[in-house]
Amino acid sequence: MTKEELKYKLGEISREAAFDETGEFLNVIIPSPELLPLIKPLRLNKEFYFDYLFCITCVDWKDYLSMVYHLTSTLHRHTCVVQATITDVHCPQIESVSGIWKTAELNENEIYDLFGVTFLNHPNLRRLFLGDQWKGYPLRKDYTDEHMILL
Amino acid sequence: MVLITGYVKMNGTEINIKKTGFLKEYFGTIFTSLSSLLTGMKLTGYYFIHPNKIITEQYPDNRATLKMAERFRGEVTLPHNENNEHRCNGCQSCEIACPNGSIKIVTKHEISEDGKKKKRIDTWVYHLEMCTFCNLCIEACPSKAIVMGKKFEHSVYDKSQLVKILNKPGSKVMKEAEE
Amino acid sequence: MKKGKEENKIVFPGQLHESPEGGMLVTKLDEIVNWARSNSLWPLIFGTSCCAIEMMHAAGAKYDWSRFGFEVARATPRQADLIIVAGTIVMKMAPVLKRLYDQMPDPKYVIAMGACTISGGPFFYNTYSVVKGVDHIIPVDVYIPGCPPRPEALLHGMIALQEKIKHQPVFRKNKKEIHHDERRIKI
Amino acid sequence: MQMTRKPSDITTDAKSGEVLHHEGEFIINMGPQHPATHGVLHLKIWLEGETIKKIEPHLGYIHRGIEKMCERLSYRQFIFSTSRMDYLSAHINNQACALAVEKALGLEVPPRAKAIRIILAELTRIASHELWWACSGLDLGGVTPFFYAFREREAINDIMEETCGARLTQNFIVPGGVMSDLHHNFQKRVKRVLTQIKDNLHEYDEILTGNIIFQNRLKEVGYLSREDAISYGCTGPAARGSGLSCDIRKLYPYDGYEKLDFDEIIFNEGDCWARYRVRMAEILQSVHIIEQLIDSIPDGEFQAKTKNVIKLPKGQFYQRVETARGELGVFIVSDGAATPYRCKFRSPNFSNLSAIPQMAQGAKIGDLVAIMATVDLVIPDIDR
Repeated sequence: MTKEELKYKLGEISREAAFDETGEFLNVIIPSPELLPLIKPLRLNKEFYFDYLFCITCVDWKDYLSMVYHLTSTLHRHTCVVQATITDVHCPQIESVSGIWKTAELNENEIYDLFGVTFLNHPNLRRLFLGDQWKGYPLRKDYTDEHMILL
Repeated sequence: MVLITGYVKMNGTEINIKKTGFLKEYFGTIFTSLSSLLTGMKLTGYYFIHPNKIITEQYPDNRATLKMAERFRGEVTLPHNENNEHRCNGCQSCEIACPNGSIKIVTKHEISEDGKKKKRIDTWVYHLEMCTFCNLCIEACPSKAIVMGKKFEHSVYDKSQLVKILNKPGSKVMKEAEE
Repeated sequence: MKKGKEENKIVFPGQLHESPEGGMLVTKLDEIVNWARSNSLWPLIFGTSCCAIEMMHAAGAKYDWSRFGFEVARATPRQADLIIVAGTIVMKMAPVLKRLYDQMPDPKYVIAMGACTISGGPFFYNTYSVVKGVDHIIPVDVYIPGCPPRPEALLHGMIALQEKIKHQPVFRKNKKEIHHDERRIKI
Repeated sequence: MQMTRKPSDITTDAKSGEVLHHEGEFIINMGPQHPATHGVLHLKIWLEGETIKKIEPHLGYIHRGIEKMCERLSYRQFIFSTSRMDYLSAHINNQACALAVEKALGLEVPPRAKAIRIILAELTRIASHELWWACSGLDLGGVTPFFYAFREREAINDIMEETCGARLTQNFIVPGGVMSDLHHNFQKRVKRVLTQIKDNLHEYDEILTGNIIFQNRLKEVGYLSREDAISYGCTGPAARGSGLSCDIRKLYPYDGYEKLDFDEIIFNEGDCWARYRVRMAEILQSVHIIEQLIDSIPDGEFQAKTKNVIKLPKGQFYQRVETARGELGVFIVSDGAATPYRCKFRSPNFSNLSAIPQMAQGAKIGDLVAIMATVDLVIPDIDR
């Protein structure tokens, strides 16, 4: 499916979706509660069939966080990027997608560890890298640490 | 796809025993595994009786003949000529280019004969213990003052010996390298 | 033995008094023990990252560290007397390394291999989880800089460690170690 | 490995009341210092007798915060730090970063630089697979393969040293090309190494591949279906052994791979033996790729002209390459400054690791070593 077709079809599913076509892929920007209603048809619908989640990450934009999901289809070979905006920086929460793609389970643990985003309905949410004693979320922009010597 | 590596030949020895009986299968397995093991050991034996194929390098004994490659990155050096002059004019490009801060250049101001104030290096500190030999400082140097040395035997008993001052005492900058 | 006391003591004729390096027999015994120790260093493999690959190269066919008696690389601290720390040590790994070091039988030696181990190296600045040098956790005998060091450089460091072991006191009463820091390594 | 066995019937968590384990169940901690994990991986394994019930990976024993570090490094500098992630394919990691920067800048790389990059990348891939072969033999109890594979690795490392200046972490790639031109000996030595590899590959088969004991330890062990491979996001030889076509060099070609003739190796069995055969065949494909290029490296510049301080335009850029272990993605979020705003490395090993619990489900504890050997993990790449 080309970018335009994807954009048209996705606009039908989610009314609140905004689109950004400047980059290589089609970017779909949605608020965080809209994530599951949008992403479930993307996986299950035969015409989209985004079965391959190849990159999940989070970006800290200081006044909001955005979760970035890179999706592709092994059947149709089209790609799209879903960006879910989380406005609550102090207690960020979003639905887990680990029920849809199994790769999300460890990746969401990583994001919970480094950004502090809580994933609802995640089977085993734990701090993957740093351990439970660690204070703060290092990849946030406002993170400070006495061990971190800046060059 | 299978044809391109040589294991087609080996596939012939794969276990292919029909259910003919327990004993036959039992001893057949032992036989095939032993034979495939011996195939490997034959090769080891081949190298055992061909000592000219040994590639082992006699390291501490061959130090006189051991030459590093031309581009080998051993350590950052600041070459001086016979008049105790180097080419570094203290522009600090290498310090900015270094990704992990292993170069620190302390500069001072010197007044030359014609009364002008000029920036000169005071100490050229090189942290060998942090250097990753990424070559970015050498690429960044506009006056080609620093080069990669070939020495790689840097082992020390004390960490503080790894912090090096590269400019020799009393050294000056070369005339043609100024500014 | 304090030097000042010895000077004030009255020396009776016929009394044995120890030479500063220990007696003849003890010195020779020292040499034998140190010769045996230095030529059978069994390393504990502690490779966490890139330096471990160069360590494997040193064990491989071309460099072959078994020429020096290092080849019995062990994965358990109980059977090792040398730990080659090859790779970055992070905060989460530091207690594990300390524990492994404590489990090793005496005498034990430590080689810090590579920039990350010596000082944090490329991860000294701007990172939050890296230990800035393994000598914050365990005492280090030989430092081998490089990122990663060549296998020859590792061999050089290990020969330097052998050199150090050959000069350490075992039975000698004089426990003052020779200052290796001032000595240049020569092989 | 430490072994713990609880005498009581069912042990529950004091706080949540959750069942931790039953009687007859072992919990074994494999790692963080275990010779078969190739680094510092900690796997918590629930066992019933010898059968694996559940595996939980505990990571972070080499988490160095490279992503945070990259936020303060310039685009020229941040390339070097990625060689420390997957150090066995350091050159390909550098290539990914440089390609991401070039894609954002719209920079055209000279054809000579492209050819040099591909040759070095394929040499890296061969060297990486050699090391994998050596270590998988070592893990499964054979020490001899180690010495044979390191012979060829040394030959490749010597080429790397002569041209790039370093053996393992080369840092030879800069945005817009490569750091310096090829060494005059390069072509001669590469050809010699290629013939050496082709001549010696039969030795590999004689020692390890043809060994029935080794084959039996890999066959029908660690099955991963194609659907699971997709769902777990597996890439590289681990996924191609399950019949998933995922070679980035074929699907999204970069640096001129589209002009080259090579096959994507796919096996459908999905077991350890399939993954083993994928890698062995990939060595020959890499040899084939280098053979096509080595005599026809185009003349010209080896580096495109770039500004001293590289600033990327605002936006998000994703570049993927095929490393020796699978798809490496470099995701750069730029706000127009000289340093990345956020830098994410999608590492192949992280996804491949997440599939290990699935592969090892119901297998014996001894088979876990075979599974980990054929998935070929590099732990610093997982933790970054």
